Amino acid sequence: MSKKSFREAITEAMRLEMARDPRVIFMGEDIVGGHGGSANNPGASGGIMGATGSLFQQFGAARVIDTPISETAIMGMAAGAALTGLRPIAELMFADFLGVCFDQIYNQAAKFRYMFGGQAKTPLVIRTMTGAGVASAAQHSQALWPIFTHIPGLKVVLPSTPYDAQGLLIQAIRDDDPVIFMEHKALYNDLGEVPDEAYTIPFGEANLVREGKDVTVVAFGRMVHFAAQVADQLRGEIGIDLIDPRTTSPLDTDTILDSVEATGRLVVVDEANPLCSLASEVISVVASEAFDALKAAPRKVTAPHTPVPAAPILENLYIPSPAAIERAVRAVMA
Amino acid sequence: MSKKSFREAITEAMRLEMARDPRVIFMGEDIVGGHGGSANNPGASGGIMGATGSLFQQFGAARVIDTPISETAIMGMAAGAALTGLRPIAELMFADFLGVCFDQIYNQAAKFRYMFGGQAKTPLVIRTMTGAGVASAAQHSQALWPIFTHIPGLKVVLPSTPYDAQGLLIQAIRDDDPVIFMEHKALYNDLGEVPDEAYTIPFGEANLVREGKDVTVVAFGRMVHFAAQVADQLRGEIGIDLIDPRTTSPLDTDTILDSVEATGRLVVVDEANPLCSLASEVISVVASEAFDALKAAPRKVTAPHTPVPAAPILENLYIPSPAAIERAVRAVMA
Amino acid sequence: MPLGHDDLLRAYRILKTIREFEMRVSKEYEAGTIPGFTHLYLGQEAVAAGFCMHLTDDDSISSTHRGHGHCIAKGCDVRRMMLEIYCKRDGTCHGKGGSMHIAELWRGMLGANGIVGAGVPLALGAALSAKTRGTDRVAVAFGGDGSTNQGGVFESMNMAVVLKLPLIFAVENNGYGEHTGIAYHLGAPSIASRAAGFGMPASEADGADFFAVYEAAGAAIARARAGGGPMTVVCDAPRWRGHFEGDAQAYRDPNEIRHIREHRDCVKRFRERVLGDGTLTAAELDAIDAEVLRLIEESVVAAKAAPQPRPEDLTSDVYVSY
Amino acid sequence: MPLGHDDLLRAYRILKTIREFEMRVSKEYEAGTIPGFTHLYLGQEAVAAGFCMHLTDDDSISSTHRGHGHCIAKGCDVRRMMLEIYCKRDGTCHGKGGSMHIAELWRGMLGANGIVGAGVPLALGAALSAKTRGTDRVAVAFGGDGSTNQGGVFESMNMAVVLKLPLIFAVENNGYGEHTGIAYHLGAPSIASRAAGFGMPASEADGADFFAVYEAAGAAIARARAGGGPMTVVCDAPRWRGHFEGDAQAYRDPNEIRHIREHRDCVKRFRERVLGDGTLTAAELDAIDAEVLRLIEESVVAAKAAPQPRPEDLTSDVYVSY
Ligand SMILES: Cc1ncc(C[n+]2csc(CCOP(=O)(O)OP(=O)(O)O)c2C)c(N)n1
Ligand SMILES: Cc1ncc(C[n+]2csc(CCOP(=O)(O)OP(=O)(O)O)c2C)c(N)n1
Ligand SMILES: [Mg+2]
Ligand SMILES: [Mg+2]
Repeated sequence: MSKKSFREAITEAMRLEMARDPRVIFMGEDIVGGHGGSANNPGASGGIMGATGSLFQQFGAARVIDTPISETAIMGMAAGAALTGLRPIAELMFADFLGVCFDQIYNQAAKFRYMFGGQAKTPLVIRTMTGAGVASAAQHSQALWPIFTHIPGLKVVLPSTPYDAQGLLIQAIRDDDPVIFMEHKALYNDLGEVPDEAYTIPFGEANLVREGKDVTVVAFGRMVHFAAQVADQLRGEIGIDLIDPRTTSPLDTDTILDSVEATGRLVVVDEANPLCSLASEVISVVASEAFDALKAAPRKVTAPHTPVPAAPILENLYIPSPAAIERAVRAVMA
Repeated sequence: MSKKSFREAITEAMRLEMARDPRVIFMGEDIVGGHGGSANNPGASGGIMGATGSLFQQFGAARVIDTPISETAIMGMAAGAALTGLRPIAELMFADFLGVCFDQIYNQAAKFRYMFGGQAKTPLVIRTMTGAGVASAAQHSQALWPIFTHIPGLKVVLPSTPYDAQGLLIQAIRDDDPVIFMEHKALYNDLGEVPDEAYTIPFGEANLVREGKDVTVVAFGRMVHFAAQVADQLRGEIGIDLIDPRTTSPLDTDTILDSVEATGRLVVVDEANPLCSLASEVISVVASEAFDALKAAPRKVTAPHTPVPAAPILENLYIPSPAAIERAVRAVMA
Repeated sequence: MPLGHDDLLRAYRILKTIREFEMRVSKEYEAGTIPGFTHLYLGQEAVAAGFCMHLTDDDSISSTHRGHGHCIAKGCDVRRMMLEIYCKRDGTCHGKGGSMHIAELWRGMLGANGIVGAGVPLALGAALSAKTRGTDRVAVAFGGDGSTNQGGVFESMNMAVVLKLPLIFAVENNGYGEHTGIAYHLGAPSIASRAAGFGMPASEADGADFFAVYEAAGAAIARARAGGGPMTVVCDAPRWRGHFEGDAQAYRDPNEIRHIREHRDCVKRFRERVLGDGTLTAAELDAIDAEVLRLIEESVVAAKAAPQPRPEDLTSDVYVSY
Repeated sequence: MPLGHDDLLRAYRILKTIREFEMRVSKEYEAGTIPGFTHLYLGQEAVAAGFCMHLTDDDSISSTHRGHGHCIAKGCDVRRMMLEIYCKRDGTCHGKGGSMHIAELWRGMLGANGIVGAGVPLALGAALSAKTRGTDRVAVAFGGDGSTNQGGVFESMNMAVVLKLPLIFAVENNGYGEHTGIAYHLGAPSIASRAAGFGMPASEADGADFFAVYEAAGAAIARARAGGGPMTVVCDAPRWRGHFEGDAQAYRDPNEIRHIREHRDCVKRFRERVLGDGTLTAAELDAIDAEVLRLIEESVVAAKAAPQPRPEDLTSDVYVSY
């Protein structure tokens, strides 16, 4: 065990798996940096988040591959490499950039296995930075996990802690299906205890972050921390059963349903936009499958149906706040 | 009034608006056809669905523009033309191809107005073919409207009849926001009475297709017909209030909620994949806002969480069937 | 890479198999026995054959919506292909892919593809695999003239040059992207010169002449195997049929089609040449013809009679595990 | 397009305004008064100025993440730009866009853009507008060396040639895409030769020399206005700062930066030339300097003191109607 940041946990997961399995390669824009620059020292930069330069030093240019700004070629190259026996990790610098390469993800990688009648394994991990909170405006702050979750053939991971990040990423790299691994940029500096050796956290198994008997709160990614804050504040007054699904596809509906069977009340917290979102999905599942248990109308707390504004003052209103979560919890208790 | 096919209604909407407003232009791959071919007769082909060659004859090459197979350039060109005073209609031959041009749609066109602080109008219509049912397999059969619906800044239209298609398309062309107009390929040959002159159907106003007091059924696009069939079959036994929202963004939740207030029961039918879908969205809205009215667990009838299979025998199982709808209706009545 | 006797027999068998396969699919499609829509490779046989004769199962190809010929040339099981085109349970993809998604991965056939240009980045990935593992394998990305206007194809060209990958861009210029001629859709003087602008060599070959393709492909592939990096080979190939079966082709002069069928028939030209220079005999070729026809006939009969996919196949093979 | 006295004054004012604007943003950013992240145009001023001097409000430009210079050169309101960079209510975009999304549509400034290469297809659309309406307007798409590897940019090049649109691809080659040098990311011998491969003329200019850019841009724009179609102009432009503010630039030799600052300072060179040939006087230039500095100072003071957006602004202007 040692204290690691979310960022370090991610690098460590890659390092462990690259050391273990020579088929694991890593590619993306500026994940090395410094190629072709006047200082002529590849690795000097180590990625826009400074997380990956050391991998290049350790594993070399054949396995840590800098690319031009060509996301379609990157994602297709990673998918094609996965089809032919490698286990690539491809970085999409910001999830917002999915628009320039989505075809290779959802029409290609996600569908190979089905279209080809079970012949294909596509052990591909797409790591991507996501979320609002650092005043990066409409094109560098989006959540977008509902879009990936909608697509059959993809698995979608949303870690909320360094511990989960490392375990889920190792799982993702060992997984034989294409995985979208979404890293919330506001979490990179979070610290936590993380084992030094490799371990995995299975997909589709939620983490019960707090136990309580009054209200089930399902929260995704960064929102887990906001919800935990509310749970701690309200302790004694209202007992919150706080569930972090950790993966949105597969989604651990069993844990959510069991909890609602016990509490009868549900609040879902999601930083994504509201329409056709995970928040809607969870409420829909619960309304359909735990209808009789529900004692009050479920509520969702999400971003509004707007792009992400640049101004921090607006962005703070955009992101679901602990206060808004508390209001929703009190509303379902009323 | 005259009998027109769905296909003709769409062409007619474009013709009427292009004749009325010189700013309306139309662009896409092979919407004219025949340019540069050995017969040297542009317009000979008139689009892959044979719907638009006559527009070229009428309005000429300056306003009906064939393009190379370059969807990013097409969508960006249309968005840029919309920003600079034209009112383009851009054809994305199959909705499945959104993956090669999504950025121009959701990061650009959809966000201009907000990012630019209200300066922009982007009167852009993207017409696109959607849906399963003609054995076109995984990359030519997708629904994908949940993805567009998720994106703030886009409007999304799903017409189910020739009458609606013409009225909604004219509305879309006159609308000052970017509109995704999704044409279900299995509906193109449907016939219906359609006025000869221009008329509009406002967005966000659902059509009450059948009236009934027992169960609210919300169905999208082609599924409206399957649900209507079930409503007619069950008439006398179970009264179905059948709602066709016609647009998924904006979504007419008022009509849906009013209906559920009366019936207390809800079935949502959507050809799209189930996770983070319109079906989930509607159930979520109803569970949150008409909770007290609900007498039974709402149900959704959707495609499974799989790509679209090629084999017709599997595709028929993939698409929600009238039988499946009937089962869901009976289940919520039980 | 001089072609020995067996090579010539094999080449002819490929050409002929594609030709007869597609003729029969065309006929069956018209008769309404095949579901969905389909794009035939008729007329372009020499391109797939000329490239794939240089490849082994360890090399990879990516293909297009017009993929039957690439599959056959790469050695895919013809009976299972026909089953797949009929969307039957024992087809290459168990009926879930159909005409546009036939793949045989263990043979390095990475799939036909319904998205124009999308196969190219996948072949780039196969080339990366080859290089990363230190092998001399190569990848060939087949694509049409129209596909060369897709952004992902351009990106792949630059990427392949930057990473010096063993990838050959095999462009099949049949003069049309759907119903639009290349004179309209291509802004550059030629596909080859545009590709060369990316910093790789680009050659051109007569796509109706197996021997010309074979030679051009061989040079590019040998170069890639030797670590020389990517290259583009553009083959002029006649498209005998419409874009898809059922296309009325009002955009084409009937004389154009007549002309290419008469003067640019790659099967006929192959036959004439090997008979003319005496490298193969009529008996040898006729024997192959007979075998091929029997194979196709049997494939169609079997495909028609074969069992459908089972209901449970609908939800299988979405994930390895979920 | 010979530059008259007033033109020269205007050009200098643009160069100097960009320079001082960016120097100040850099300083304020370091002081922590500006939210988000920001990419400065320092060193590249001559490119924006050299192009935009040929444009009117009726012409359009699209821009990039490094957009401040393009905005200023196109005539955007500098005070409102600064307000926007501070994300304030009265900013160009009411604080909802920030540094990376400044636009002034009525002036033909179609927006900075956070997606690399994405502005180019938008400029293509502006060029289509210009042509469809039968005007002699043009569009200029600014983009970096790294952006030229994006698929959408290549697609736009072919599309512009096919449709013969009045579009100029103005490439700002500052030698880096983020932390990666062009020697690595570009497979082709040069950006210009690759663009020429698309079937349009491509020229090159010293992007640190306003006069060189002005001339090259003028030729391309005049050609486009006359109906000659698209063209690419590649300008070698030095990037004085890191990719974004706060970038440690370990990938750059400090000598490189020192060298370009000393020898490729476009403002200094402009000054030297116009003073050298006597077309402007030091007094004239100094007067502009003083005005510019005052404008920037006032802009920053005002921006810091200006009101924030209101809560209700969060949900406004998503749609025209909904
Ligand atoms: C991204 C994308 N755009 C459009 C289409 C529709 N489409 C299918 S084939 C085709 C023409 C392709 O032309 P070409 O690459 O020359 O291949 P050919 O059909 O001539 O073999 C088009 C436009 C598609 N499948 N994918
Ligand atoms: C599609 C996309 N990919 C990656 C990025 C991240 N990114 C922002 S700027 C940049 C470098 C751009 O280089 P260049 O075009 O040369 O412009 P410069 O920064 O040098 O002005 C990158 C990779 C992005 N914003 N969009
Ligand atoms: Mg073609
Ligand atoms: Mg650059």
